[in-house]
Amino acid sequence: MSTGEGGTELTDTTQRWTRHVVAETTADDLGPPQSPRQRFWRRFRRQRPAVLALLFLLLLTAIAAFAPLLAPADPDDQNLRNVLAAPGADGYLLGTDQFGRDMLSRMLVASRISLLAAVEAVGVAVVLGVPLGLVGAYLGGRFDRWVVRLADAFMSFPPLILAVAIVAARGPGLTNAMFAVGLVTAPRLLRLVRSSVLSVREETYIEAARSIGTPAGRIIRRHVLPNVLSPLLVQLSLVAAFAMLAEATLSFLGLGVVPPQASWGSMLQEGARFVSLAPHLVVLPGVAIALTVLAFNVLGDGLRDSLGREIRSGR
Amino acid sequence: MLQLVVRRLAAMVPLLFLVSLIVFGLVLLVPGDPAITIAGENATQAQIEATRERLGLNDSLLEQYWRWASHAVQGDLGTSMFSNRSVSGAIAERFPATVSLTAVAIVMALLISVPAAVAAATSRGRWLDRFATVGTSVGVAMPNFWLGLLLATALALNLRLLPATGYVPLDDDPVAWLAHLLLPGFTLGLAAAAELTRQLRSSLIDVFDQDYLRTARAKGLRTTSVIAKHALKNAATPVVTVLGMRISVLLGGTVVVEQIFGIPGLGQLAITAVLQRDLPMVQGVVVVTAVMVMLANLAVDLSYGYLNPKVRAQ
Amino acid sequence: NTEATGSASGGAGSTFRFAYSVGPSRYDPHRASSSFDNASLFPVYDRLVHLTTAAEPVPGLATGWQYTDGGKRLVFELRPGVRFHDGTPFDAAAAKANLDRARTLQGSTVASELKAVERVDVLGPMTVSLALTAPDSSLIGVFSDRAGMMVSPAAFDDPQLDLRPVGAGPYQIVSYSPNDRVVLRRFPGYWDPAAQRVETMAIVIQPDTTTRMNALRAGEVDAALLAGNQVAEARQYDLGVVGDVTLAFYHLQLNRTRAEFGDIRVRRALNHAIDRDAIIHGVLFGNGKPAAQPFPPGYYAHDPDLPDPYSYDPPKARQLLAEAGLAGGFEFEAIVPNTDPGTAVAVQEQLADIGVRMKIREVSSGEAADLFYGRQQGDAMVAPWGGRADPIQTLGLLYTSKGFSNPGGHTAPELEQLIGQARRTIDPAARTELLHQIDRMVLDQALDVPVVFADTNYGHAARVTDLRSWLSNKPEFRGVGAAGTGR
Amino acid sequence: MSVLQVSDLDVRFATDRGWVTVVEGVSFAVEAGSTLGLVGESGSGKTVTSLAMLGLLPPRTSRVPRGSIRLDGTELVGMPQKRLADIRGNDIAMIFQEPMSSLNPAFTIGDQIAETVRRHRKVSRKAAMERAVAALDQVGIPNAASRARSYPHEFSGGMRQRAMIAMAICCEPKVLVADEPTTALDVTIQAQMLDLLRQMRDELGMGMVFITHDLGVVADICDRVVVMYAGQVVAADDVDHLFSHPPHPYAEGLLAAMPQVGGAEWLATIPGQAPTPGAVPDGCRFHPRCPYAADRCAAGAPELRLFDRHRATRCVRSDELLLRGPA
Amino acid sequence: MTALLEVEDLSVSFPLQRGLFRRGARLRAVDGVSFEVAAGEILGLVGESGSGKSTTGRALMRLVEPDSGAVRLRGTELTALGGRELRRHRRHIQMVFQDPYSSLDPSMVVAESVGEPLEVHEGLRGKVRDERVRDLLVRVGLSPRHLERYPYEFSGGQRQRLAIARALAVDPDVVICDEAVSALDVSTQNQIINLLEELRAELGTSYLFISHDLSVVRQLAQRVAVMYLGRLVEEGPSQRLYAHPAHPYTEALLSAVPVPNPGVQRRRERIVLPGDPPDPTDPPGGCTFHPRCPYAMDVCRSVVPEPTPVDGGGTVRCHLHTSGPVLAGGSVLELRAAESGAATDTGS
Ligand SMILES: Nc1ncnc2c1ncn2[C@@H]1O[C@H](COP(=O)(O)OP(=O)(O)OP(=O)(O)O)[C@@H](O)[C@H]1O
Ligand SMILES: Nc1ncnc2c1ncn2[C@@H]1O[C@H](COP(=O)(O)OP(=O)(O)OP(=O)(O)O)[C@@H](O)[C@H]1O
Ligand SMILES: [Mg+2]
Ligand SMILES: [Mg+2]
Repeated sequence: MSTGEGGTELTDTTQRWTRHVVAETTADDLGPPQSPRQRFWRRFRRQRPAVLALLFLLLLTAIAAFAPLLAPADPDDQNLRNVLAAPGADGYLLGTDQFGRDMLSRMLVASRISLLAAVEAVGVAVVLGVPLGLVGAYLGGRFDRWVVRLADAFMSFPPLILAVAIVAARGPGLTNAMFAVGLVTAPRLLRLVRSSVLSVREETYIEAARSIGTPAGRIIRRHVLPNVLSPLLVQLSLVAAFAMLAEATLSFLGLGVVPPQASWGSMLQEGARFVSLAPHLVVLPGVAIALTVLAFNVLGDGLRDSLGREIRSGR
Repeated sequence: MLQLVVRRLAAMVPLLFLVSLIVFGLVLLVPGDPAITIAGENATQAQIEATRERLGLNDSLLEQYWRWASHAVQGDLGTSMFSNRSVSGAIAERFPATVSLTAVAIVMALLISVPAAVAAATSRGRWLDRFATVGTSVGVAMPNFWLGLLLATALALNLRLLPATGYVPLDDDPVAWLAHLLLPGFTLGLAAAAELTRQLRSSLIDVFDQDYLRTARAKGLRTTSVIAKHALKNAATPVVTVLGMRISVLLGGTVVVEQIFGIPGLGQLAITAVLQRDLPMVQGVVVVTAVMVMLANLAVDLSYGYLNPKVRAQ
Repeated sequence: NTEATGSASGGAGSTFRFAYSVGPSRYDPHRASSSFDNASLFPVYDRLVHLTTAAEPVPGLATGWQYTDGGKRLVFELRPGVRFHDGTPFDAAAAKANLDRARTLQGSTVASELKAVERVDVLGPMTVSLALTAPDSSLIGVFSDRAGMMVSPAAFDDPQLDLRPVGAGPYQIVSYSPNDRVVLRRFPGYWDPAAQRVETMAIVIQPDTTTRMNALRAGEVDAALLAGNQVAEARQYDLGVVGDVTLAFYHLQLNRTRAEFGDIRVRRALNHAIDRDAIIHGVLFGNGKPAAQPFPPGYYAHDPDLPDPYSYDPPKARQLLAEAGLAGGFEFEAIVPNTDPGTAVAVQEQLADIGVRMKIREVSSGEAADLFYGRQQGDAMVAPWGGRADPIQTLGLLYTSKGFSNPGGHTAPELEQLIGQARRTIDPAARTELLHQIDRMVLDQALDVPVVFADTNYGHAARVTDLRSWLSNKPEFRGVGAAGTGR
Repeated sequence: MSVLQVSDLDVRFATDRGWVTVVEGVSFAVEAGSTLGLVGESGSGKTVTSLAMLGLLPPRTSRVPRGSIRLDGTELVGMPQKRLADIRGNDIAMIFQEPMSSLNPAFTIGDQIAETVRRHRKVSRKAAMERAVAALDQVGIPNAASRARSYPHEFSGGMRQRAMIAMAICCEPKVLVADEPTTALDVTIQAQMLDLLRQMRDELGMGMVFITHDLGVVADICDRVVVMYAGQVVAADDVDHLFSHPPHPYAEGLLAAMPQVGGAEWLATIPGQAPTPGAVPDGCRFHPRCPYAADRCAAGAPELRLFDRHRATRCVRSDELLLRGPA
Repeated sequence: MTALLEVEDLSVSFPLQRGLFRRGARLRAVDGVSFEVAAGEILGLVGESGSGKSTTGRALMRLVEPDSGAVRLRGTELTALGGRELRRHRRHIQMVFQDPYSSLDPSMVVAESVGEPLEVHEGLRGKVRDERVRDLLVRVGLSPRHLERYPYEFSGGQRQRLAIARALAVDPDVVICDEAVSALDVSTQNQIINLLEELRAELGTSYLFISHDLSVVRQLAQRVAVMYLGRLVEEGPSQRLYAHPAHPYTEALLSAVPVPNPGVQRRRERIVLPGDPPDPTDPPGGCTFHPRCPYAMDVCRSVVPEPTPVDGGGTVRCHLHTSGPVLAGGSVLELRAAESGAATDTGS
């Protein structure tokens, strides 16, 4: 250390304080390194509802994947002479539906479509919403303005009404329905990505990157994207929840999946006509939808809380 | 303030143009030929062709758009392909029911969410809060048509507490109006109530951490007035934003709720029109609901001015 | 269970509210396009010919009719003293004006039914005569439907006709909001007061069956169209139910020029593969009858002596397929309207049993006919055939080479010739005999795969009397009574 | 006679790691008409102590297990919130660091001041507003009557802080607690604010607790100083004596780190970092960073030793050390 | 000393969007600022909040586009460069920001953050890069084993060291420190200041040290420039400027900083400037300081003062030096001394 030889003489006190050296924190004092992912897990694990939700969704995915193996009967096999059997009757654990099909098997197989619907809608929304939002918001300019206007225009439509209209135009069916749901969700996602990007763009570390001379493309990839990922993830979980509900609603209106394919929504729709004769036809898929949507929401909350920005404190 | 309104309205113009393009674009998505449907069950090829001609379906797209848009601007949304009535007239007729339903839903959502959020936020982390959190999650997750079915069965049919179907105009009989809208309003509003509760709770908690709330307490104000005056007004801004976004979801939800409760509103009109492939009607409903959403957003924007004087200044 | 009987006073203030699934497409009968419209049209518009509940023609605004000229002229005697709701008298001139309007109006949906009419002549104040290009026995039936409805000539050019219809029916319009409700009031000068036992009537439109049931249960309507599964439920809540088969039947309608349907063995196999009783039991909750012929039992066009050759017999079906070289089955696409896919789903599963894979393409109900008939898409369609006022119409549309509802135009020459002959045969007994022959031939050729005649059921509150089931499937509320005013 | 007497105050907070003592054994007294400075590094417990004096600690996550706070003879610890609320803003008032965020953006300045008056004085709405305008005038806001109708965002930082002061003095409290009231302000505005606070203190004869990081400000406005470290009072002294003869090594370190007029090129620093609550070292909490530390410093926790009514230290070696301040 | 960085007549403005009909108005954040930084020199830039210090710094980096003026680094006109060229030149001029908590990307480990300039400018990757980053860490007083750590694991002072390491990674000629120590505790502040001084001595890097804290600037800077409302009001060697301020604003600013010595501070005569800094969107005419200036004259209200040389080095923009009492390069303190002799009421 070069002392102030050239300058004024140090006072005694100053000398005493400057010469006293205490070991600075070193890497070893910090404990083992933790990547954001590890930290995220550590925090996430503490959120019991979110963990439960995640487990539920994983289980559901597994069920959906292996539904044909798990189903005790052929889900399409009708027994028109034993329709609307109550749960437990005649060896049907969850009863039968209006065609005498095994409800358990159908619930299992329907989980596939329901999840697939959510995945499709989320996929469409992501493809349409994320790149435009990311690049538009970072670069700004006329392109961005028109993207935003278009998104606003789409957002002016009540999502369900627009979806119904699109399905009306394209015809019912899962793909059309989920395309519609994705399309109505995309602007919302785009908005979210944009606002995250806009706030990340104002962060000093972006300015720092620019000051270094980092090209815009690299800034978007290396700095912006990773930092908008967490709000995006949270939002995706909510979009999935919305898509599930939207699929159910469209199916309920007869605009969703086509028989004999079944989703919980379409089961609910078909069952609704038998609500007083066989409540289980309505209760089972309804509960399944509600639980899954709930799980997505709770997971989203958990993600939000675990991914939350660092509290501004040293350590 | 006036300037703000003018500016907002001006900003709506390009938006309306895009909206009209999208709505018109819906026609392009249609695979079928509406003329066949309209010409009737026993129509001949010539009749179908005549129908096409009559409906102007043989003109160029640009011409068709221009015809549609220029009329739409004057409040004429065309004629129903199916029933030959004016789309604007049909919508005007359905409008009050849907607005009533949405309004009742919003009011119910607020009546539920404000006390619930205040209770949850003030008892943060305790059982009341947990209860509210779980409640809101469930509320958001519940498919509203499902809820509607269950409610209609339980409250209207079994207990006979409220009417199960139908709508009575407000000026005919305000009590019956409300009675008919309570169940569907609740069905429609529950998800909104849940989401508003969530949002209000978290923004209240944010506000509780604000310095000015500490100031209010440091002045010796009682907790009730700290919450009712200082916290709620400030916490309202994000809530109003959510409410604004919710309005479009609510309007969409009428599609199902009106169906279940037999309310002759825009949602039902939309569904019927869709099933009848009555495109002018579909277009009309979509445009009108989009304009309603825009106006709702305008109202939301203006309310920011009240809630946050800073906005008013700009 | 065909009739709710009893007597009720039709005093002032008595009301009858009926919940139906769809509203009229429009209130101009000559432009209205759907057979569901009739329920709403009937109270307002009277028509030349009425139908009995068994769908047999009886006098209406025409007190009698007669074919002359070897069937090339049809003469109607009109009912005297009838007035339209606007006071315009109904006479031969008015009838001619209406008939001409129906034939020539731009956008007329009934003109094709009146193709045979060449000219309408007024023979006397109460007599009109129709000059025909060829004998057409279906006209009587046709005039019992929208083509025979009389609109007040004063209202012909009223642009508001679709909202404020003016007819000569037992009820006149009070208010109409499309797809919501029609409110009607008793028309004082109606010629048949027995048809007007309630003071006011409302037709409430509720597309959703559960909602209709809820409205009925909650007392918000007095009667409602029910789905089969709701019959038991309605009884459970002490509601009356009337219901019976109608002309409507579900069929797996084939485009016989597509897929493997040109082969009669395949068509027979399909017929053998359908377990009609199971469908009636499971899908219709017992409320229906198996269909083999295109007309229901109890209708004069139905041949009661004709045995059903297509018993449920999957092995036979498989064998027939094998004979046709299709032991491995085949696949086809069926268009299905999304309003009520239940039968289609059951059919799909039963066909799967014999290795035939039916892919369902669900479309909105408005689109189904357009796609299958108009643009000839899809190999088949599973949908209800709505029935027509005259059996010849049904046969002509479904089974002749030019029939609009026979995509592909496949037919059998003898069959076509027989249908033509029946059309020209005026004598009812001879005509019925020909119709029976046609039934036999349709069955033998397995031109169609009829599935079931589903009952049409109406639930009603106890205070409602004389609500009847109509074989035509177009409910009329003539003579319906309602004690008190309901809730 | 002290208008405010804090003795042996502990404050604990509920954290992830259980209840943690954040303030421990804090004692000091404030005389009417004089200013007590509270200094210490970030996180040393200054704000917590001041919040405790107003009963503003978060109710469920904090606890005052020990100690007493007497305001003009009235014990505040353990007083029910309802009665505390009557005292807050009336007998003891507080102003905060961020004038930006301490005022409610949704209400006018006048409204917010008048609200305080109405809460504690039985006066009409109109009279309260008049009092508010008078208070704004008193703190040097020009055109007070019309400015009272402004919203906080229409005020500059300095004016906001003036408004905060007006709000604090409008009921003529006996004690004013100022938590870093000038840290967020520019130096020229800070100078205005210090003059104003001094003036108000003298006019109203208030006792003032002034919390700051800036020893320059301490030198300017304080009569006596209490130095806090890691939740404890480590030194107390009157201001002149503290600057010339710091009673505790930490106080000396703080003083040495101040940039001096014509000072050296090389700046003194206090090495290491302050401990976080719940992880304080054994013995003297400062000893790991202290250049004077001896073995016994690590042994037992030192007591706060009083030299006289005003002077105290928590250093076991204070007698043997000759500590020097800049003054 | 030859000038390494020359700034000439730099002006930056931001668009103000207010109301539907008042578009086009602009806020002049920086207005005709000129100064030079010599090699190995630290120039302090001080001024109150909103005076345009940060904007000046950002304009030098071309993080905001200047309206006019020139910035020359070793004679290269930076303001004329574009795109790729500009990015290449950015390595010569680097920046350290105020907030240590947000200037490091929370999703990147130290090796990536600090190594980013190396990747961008020298294409270094992997082990080679890490090696260089290790050296840098050691140079700024951190453990070389911190490589795989995330920013949140560090204290504020340590993060600021990381930011400095990043700025130094590609051996820049000039480092702009924008309030680089303002967010830190005094003691930590001192550590960073010591570090910067050390690095300057070692590497000969020049610094533009932006701060609102006069005492901090005095510690570090050889020369100091004072900004008020977007304009440079005074500039000169720090010895001279602190001892003999030539501008009334500099005088007031110095006087407002409390001296950490109760005896001195209490006795000291202080100038408390009345009022607030003016609204930058609507600056007063003439000398922008005149509404608060204790010596304001008529000319100050209308005429913008030109730079005048000051005795002992530097320039000042004040009419007192050209008209009125004519200080002509002397210190304003003289004026006060003269005045307090006559009437003793100039203070608060
Ligand atoms: N609500 C709380 N819950 C838990 N810990 C808290 C809470 N409030 C403060 N603390 C802790 O108490 C300690 C003292 O905080 P305090 O705010 O009093 O410090 P300070 O001296 O005012 O610091 P500064 O100068 O930064 O304002 C800190 O370590 C802080 O983390
Ligand atoms: N991006 C921007 N858009 C509009 N105005 C801006 C922008 N950046 C700065 N300003 C304005 O320019 C003026 C100068 O700001 P600048 O940040 O340069 O001041 P500063 O001296 O750095 O202040 P501080 O000490 O608060 O950091 C201020 O009035 C500020 O409001
Ligand atoms: Mg503090
Ligand atoms: Mg700045």
